[in-house]
Amino acid sequence: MTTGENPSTAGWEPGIVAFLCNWCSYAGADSAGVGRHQYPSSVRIIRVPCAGRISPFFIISAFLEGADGVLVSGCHPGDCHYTSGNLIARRRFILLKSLLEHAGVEEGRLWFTWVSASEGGRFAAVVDTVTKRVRALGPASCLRRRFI
Amino acid sequence: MEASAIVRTVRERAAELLASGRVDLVIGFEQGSMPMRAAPCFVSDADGTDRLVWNSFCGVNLARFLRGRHGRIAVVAKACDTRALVELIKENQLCRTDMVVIGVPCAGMVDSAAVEEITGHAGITGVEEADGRLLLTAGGSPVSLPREDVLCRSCRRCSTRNPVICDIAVGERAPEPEIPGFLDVDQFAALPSEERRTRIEAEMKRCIRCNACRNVCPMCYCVRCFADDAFPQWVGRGGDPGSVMSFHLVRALHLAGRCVECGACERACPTGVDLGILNRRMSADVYRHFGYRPGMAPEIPSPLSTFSPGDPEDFMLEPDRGRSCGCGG
Amino acid sequence: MTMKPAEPTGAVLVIGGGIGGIQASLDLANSGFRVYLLERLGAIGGAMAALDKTFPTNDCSMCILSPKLVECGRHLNIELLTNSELLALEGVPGAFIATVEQKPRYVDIEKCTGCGECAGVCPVRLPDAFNRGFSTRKAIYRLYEQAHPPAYQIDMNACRRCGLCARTCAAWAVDLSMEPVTHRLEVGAVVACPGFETFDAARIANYGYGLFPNVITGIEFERILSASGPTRGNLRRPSDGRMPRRIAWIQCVGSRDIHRVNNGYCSSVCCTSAIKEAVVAREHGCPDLEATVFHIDIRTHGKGFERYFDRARNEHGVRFARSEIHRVFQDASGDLILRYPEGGAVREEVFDLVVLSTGMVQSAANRELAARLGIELDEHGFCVTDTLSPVDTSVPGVFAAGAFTGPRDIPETVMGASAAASRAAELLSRARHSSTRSRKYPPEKPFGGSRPRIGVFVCRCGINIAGVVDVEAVRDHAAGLPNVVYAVDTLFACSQDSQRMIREAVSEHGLNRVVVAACTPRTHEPLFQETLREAGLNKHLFEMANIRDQCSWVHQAEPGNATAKAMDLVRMSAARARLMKPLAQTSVGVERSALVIGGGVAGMVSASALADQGFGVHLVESSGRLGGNALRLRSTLDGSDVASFVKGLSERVSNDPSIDLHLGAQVTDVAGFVGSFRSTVEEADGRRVEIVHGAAVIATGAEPHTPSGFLYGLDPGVLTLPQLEERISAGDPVAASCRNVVLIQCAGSREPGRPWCSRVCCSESLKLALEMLDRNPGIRIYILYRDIRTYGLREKYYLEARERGVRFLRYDPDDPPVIERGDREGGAGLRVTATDTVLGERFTIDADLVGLAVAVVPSGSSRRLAGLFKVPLDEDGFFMEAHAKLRPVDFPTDGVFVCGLAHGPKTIDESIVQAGAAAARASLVLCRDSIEAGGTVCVIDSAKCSGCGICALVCPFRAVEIDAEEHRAIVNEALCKGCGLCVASCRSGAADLGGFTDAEIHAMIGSFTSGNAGR
Amino acid sequence: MRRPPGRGITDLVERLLTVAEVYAPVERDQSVVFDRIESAREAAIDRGPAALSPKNLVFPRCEMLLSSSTRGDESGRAPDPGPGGPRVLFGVRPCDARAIALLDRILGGGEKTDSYYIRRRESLVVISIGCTESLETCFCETTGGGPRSTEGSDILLEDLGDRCEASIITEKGVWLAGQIGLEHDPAGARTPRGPAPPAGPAADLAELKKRLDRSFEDQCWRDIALKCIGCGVCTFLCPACHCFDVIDEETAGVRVRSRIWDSCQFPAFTEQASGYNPRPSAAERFRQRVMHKFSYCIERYGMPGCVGCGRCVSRCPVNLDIRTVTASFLGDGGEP
Repeated sequence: MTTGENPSTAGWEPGIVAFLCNWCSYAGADSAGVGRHQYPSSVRIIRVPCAGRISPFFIISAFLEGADGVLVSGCHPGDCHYTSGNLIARRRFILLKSLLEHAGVEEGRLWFTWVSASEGGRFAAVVDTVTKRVRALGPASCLRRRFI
Repeated sequence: MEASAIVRTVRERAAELLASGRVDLVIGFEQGSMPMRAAPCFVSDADGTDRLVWNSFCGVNLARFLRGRHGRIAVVAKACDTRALVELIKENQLCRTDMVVIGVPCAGMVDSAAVEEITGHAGITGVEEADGRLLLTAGGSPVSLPREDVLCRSCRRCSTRNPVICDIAVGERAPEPEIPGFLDVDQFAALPSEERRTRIEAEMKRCIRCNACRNVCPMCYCVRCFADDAFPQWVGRGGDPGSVMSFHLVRALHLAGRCVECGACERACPTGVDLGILNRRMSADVYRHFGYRPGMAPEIPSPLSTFSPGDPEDFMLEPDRGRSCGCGG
Repeated sequence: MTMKPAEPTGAVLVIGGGIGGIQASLDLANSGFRVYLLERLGAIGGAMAALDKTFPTNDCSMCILSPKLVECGRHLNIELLTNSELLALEGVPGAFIATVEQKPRYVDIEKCTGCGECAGVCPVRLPDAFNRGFSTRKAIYRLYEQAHPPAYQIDMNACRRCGLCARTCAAWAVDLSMEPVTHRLEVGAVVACPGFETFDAARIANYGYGLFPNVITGIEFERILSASGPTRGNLRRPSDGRMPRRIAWIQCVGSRDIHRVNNGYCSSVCCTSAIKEAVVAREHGCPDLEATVFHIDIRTHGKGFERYFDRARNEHGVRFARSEIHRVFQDASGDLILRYPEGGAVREEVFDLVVLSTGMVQSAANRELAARLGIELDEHGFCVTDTLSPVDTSVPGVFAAGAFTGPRDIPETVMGASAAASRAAELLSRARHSSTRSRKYPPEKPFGGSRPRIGVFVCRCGINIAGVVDVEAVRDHAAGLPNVVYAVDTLFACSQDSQRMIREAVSEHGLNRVVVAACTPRTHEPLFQETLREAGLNKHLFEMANIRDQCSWVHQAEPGNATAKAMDLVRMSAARARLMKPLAQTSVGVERSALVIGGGVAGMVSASALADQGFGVHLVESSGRLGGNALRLRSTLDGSDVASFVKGLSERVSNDPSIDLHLGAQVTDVAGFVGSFRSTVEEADGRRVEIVHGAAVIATGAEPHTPSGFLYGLDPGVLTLPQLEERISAGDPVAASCRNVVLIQCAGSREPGRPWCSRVCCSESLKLALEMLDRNPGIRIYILYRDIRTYGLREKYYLEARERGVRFLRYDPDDPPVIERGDREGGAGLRVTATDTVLGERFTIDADLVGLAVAVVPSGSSRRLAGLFKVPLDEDGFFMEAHAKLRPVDFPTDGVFVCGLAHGPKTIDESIVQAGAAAARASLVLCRDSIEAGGTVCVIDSAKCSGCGICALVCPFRAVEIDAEEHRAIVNEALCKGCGLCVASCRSGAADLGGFTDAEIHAMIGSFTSGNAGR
Repeated sequence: MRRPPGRGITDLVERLLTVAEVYAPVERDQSVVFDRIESAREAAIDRGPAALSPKNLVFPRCEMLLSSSTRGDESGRAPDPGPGGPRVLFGVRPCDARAIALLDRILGGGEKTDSYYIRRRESLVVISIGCTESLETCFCETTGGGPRSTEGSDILLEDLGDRCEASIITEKGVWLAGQIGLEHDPAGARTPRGPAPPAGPAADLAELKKRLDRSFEDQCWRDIALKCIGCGVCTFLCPACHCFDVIDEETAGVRVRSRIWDSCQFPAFTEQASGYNPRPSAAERFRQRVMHKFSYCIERYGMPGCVGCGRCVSRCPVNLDIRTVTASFLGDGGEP
């Protein structure tokens, strides 16, 4: 994947919605702040109690409402505050990602990862990677609502 | 067993069940208002069982009609109907003890639109079946077609021809096909993303949101479908293509691990949307990742209600993967 | 029974802010006692905070610890005394006076917002002790990123008193004139969990620690692996920053060593720790990383550890070499050379990094503490406790837990801490709730039908936010949003002034929702929610936008983008706030009695602890007799008299009026939930009685495995260890007159069908061997083993046995010992043949008796009971706790607890500790009048529910059920933890989560874009 | 058997394209729908009846009524101003044209006219082609129409191969004919063209209405609707169905009010805010459809709400055939 900018979208910055579980990944984002890990300003974080709370609707809705990328992050396997929410969610995520990409949402728009409370650096690296990839893809159009 | 013999047996068994009071209702098929049509029918007394038929046009999934009815019900069911029954039992929608399954082996259903296409829309006025062929009267002249050539898309990739649950078996077991795999899915997936998108958008553009796919589906039984819900309105009801696509995406996700691939939705669609293009992706993933085939065993938990520690994780972002390694480049 | 003071003080002093102290504090504070938590350093967290992952689940240490830090830090009844030391303890149990000196922090904890501006300007840089010197910190610093309290502190030894920090701090929190403060605390009891230090590896000069940069200790390696550590989780070796490809672990550095250092004990955790480090290194490092562990024995005796070991070997490719390494050499490139015997020759191998698995030792500070408490220590400085009252110190009223009492891993520490909390609560039960504080709030204003009136408070956080984000612009953006009737910015939203401002704004502007745009809700939401409650608003009408951690701190160079993002976040929060509703809390009554199932030692200890704490107990034992497996034991390895202990305990349990004993009885049905279970007990006479109880403790024990093979059951000379012990205790003449006895270890454990270590057998074998030697000094005893696992302080008996001539012969599990009938004259002799892997020789022993150290296997009743209580079993069939590390006696299902052998193999003292812990945890339920339910819980719209049951299937807490008659899902609010897993699983939109509703999240998603046309 | 359109037709289309936007049946993804064409070659006159009726042109499936910004700026959009110039709907069957005549009476006439409909309808000229063949599903004659019905058409063509014959029916037709030099060919109307195709038995609609009105409370509806799955295929494909819902939607600060097709077969169609539904089951809903078409429409607009195009018959997923239902009411006993 190139990181070169599409000339028609030069200066354009993607809008990315991130759904983070409260106990690990949101805390990881906090750690990124505490550790002053700088990362692109593209991400808008929505806090949920657990990765298991993240319904496919959230992700599809984010694309519908104009997100250029979506990032989902929960606790590493075994760390789930609610025992197994992240693992049940993982099954949902596999299918959702596969389906969206099957339907033509470009690979590189939807990201799943695990970030723990102490991984501030990792969180910043995740946002960095995701932003680069989404930026290279340009604005998303596959699901974005356009009234006719 | 000849088709006519199957019909005779179905009628006899249904009549016995009703006459003996073992069931209050038999759900099966009757001859439709035109050739190449069979319609669901509901028979509640033994005299009415003569209406029952069985032919290559019984494509509707009758599992759809059992929910919400009182009393004991017998259902004339092909393999995919029984697979839907299994999932519905698992999901507390039906009680196994309240149903009698009259199981009929199935060699695939015929796609009447394909027949019309092949016969040049000449007007089919008669149809009979013998030896794996359809003997048609098209535009007044006899035409003979191999059934194999005009099977429904879903039937061509069918993996289960015999009822999974059955109380009364009618006919001889059909030979089970080799599981054909997911060649269609893989071929489609091999296309560039942009082309997949164009193809799927072309399908979705035809959708008129009439809800036939959803309403005919045995597994779509929500009291209120998300698509009709206004608060929150996840998916718009208007015409924006994103919402239409999202409706079908969410429906495919809701059917993941539950879709028995009966093809009823595709047959019902008035504009011929290839709904399998999404649902098959889910079937392939559920089978490959979780080893699950819907409707095959009542005791196996639904794949999205559980997890395995070894579930795939390679789809997830690992920002340090490769980066922190100083020796691999 | 504990002698109880008549009018005790309802407060407890907990010493040590590690995981043990934290657990004890939370257990006590949550069961009606006031707690003073004393910590020597500036923040709590202890050793666990420095770990990367925890074995055997590889959980992130910080992830599981930090919620506890926050809870401890915010608890109304826990007073944190950081930088503090105990000076003296006077008085009697129930009424101590503790004198504590708190050293100055030079930063006001109340004022400091943890922003770190001060450290930014501090000119003094020094090695960071928390990262073991691999990174630097400033003179004004925080112990680690997630430290609690989050306030900074000044290291006055390093400070140059330049005053830059004080001038920079916008919160005026730095105060260089602070003086030490002495507190006189009235407490009824003391729980000491001061932890351990790691052995100073430099004491063994041969390893080159301190000389060779690439020789590091395990804890240093943990810091290198840690994402928040000096290398941000990138595996690098210190000398040249290269990623190591070959890493060696050297075990037993400073442990099991009476020659180089006088530490004859085993540190118990290092083997599994090294395995964890090796596995994680292979995950973090390069794909072909070679990990080699040099060890004496591998001691993976904990629950699930043996599987962990197996996986490390078989799946992760970690190499285990049974060799003691005596010296490490360094070459010119900084690589390290190890020499060790292999197959009769000496092999030389080069490594990039050597990790020394240093043991646990007791510090001088802890010795000093013990002296001030007046408690007795052993030769190594560990606190002396009695095997059969394992958390009691030599001073009544002073209890101890964790590594202070001997090498312990995290769950052992947590259990010990809970058990110590239970002992303190038993002593002080009359004073429960007498010293605690509670808050009173005005009644909530009526809410029904009111239009949203949102107040937005934008925090400047000194310059932390305002230095980057244009706070005025954010405020003005907020003011223009729908339903926002009031928007204001404030210097520090968390200050007391601001709380008053919020309260006044609520009443003045009729606000019915409040949005604070500031820092993270994870730490600050409770504070603002409290303010809302004080203002008469439901606490769920509050929402936070995190414009510090997510904007100003991470986009420092892009003020424009940071401001735009802050506006988006505020807009999203306001969109959500518009839809927020008050969430009701309901109360569920609590029956103040417990059902304890199992009348063995664990069950009896748990029952008597609960009774001593003042609760009613129903003790159900399926056999006709109390005592369980302990009836077969006469004494412990250290000679404690088990028989009289069990006798005494049985009598005490039988005679206690608050314990209702059901012998020969069985639990046949369980209904209800935490606070009000209704269980049916079938009595010995077939009568069925219903028992209402608030909590349940499962202590149904385990069974010895009946071995197959080894001529067991075919030859009277082959016995299991319990049988052998009975024979010895009974003074059996054959046992008394034997010449040769062979004890075979791992007879049924650590093998395919039972891949766990049964933990007790090595010690039991030693106990019997020593006892037989006592009775018959001429006897020759052979112990055939795979690894000798006399972990912790038991190691000294292994030494003793070797000194007294017990022969230890190691066999290979692929070539197990063979027992045949011997042809010796004069009786039924046995012939044992095996290969000694140390010498590589095959040998034959003519034995009079063979003792088989048989596996401990789960009780046959476990599965049935697990079904009744809807609690899980692990893959081996033992009860599976809620969390292997931090909830070792809990289940995911509230109100049900486990202890003793039912949970996994363990020794009698460990069972007693766990039983105490289970009592402590159960008391948390029982001490309350009611359980608060509701709030952030799942709600079902039954009009939309079709009863498919996916919600009930996925719920980890069994909080959702399908009503059989209505055919709809119903949620038990008392059990629901609000994770929302069921909500996202529900296809019908029938389930929703209070506080995180679909509509709220949809509103946030819908307003995330700035709405620029053409975006 | 189908035959391709004669040269006369293609010539005509080419001429139409020079003066107006032309909408004609075209093949899109293997099915025939009405869409704008740029050349005569695109018109798929020979591919059988269109899967979807042409009503989308005057009554779109989704139509924006108004839009606004939620953020106080001017980022909202004005609704679609409608067609700029004349549009020709070419090649419809007489039944579909007849349906437009019904829509005109409902949405475009009387006291309550629908300005959105009228805006689209006024500029539309309808050119139908008389049917020379019928399908099993056709029953226009049962509903009072026929293969050469002129109702709703501005011009009715007869395809005579190398030429076509035109009956110019309305003023609009005259105008358009003038634009393209098409002459009224009254002689053609008398040219014998062989027997008219059979298209369902003629029925006594007055008698049907009478019997339906009598059967409102009859139990038979329950049995008839047993197999109905409550989808909207019949109503959405129907060229005459015209029920709609008005919805508000919002994204990225733009709020839009639109109307979308609705169906009396959907449970939510009559569900009230309280949750009460006066048509709680498929029986009441199916009855409504039949009553509306064969009783209420006749009563109010003087023609049935069904033109016998047969789309609902051929596409009903469960073969719930409205012909069978109406026939059963007209049977001997008067009730099925």
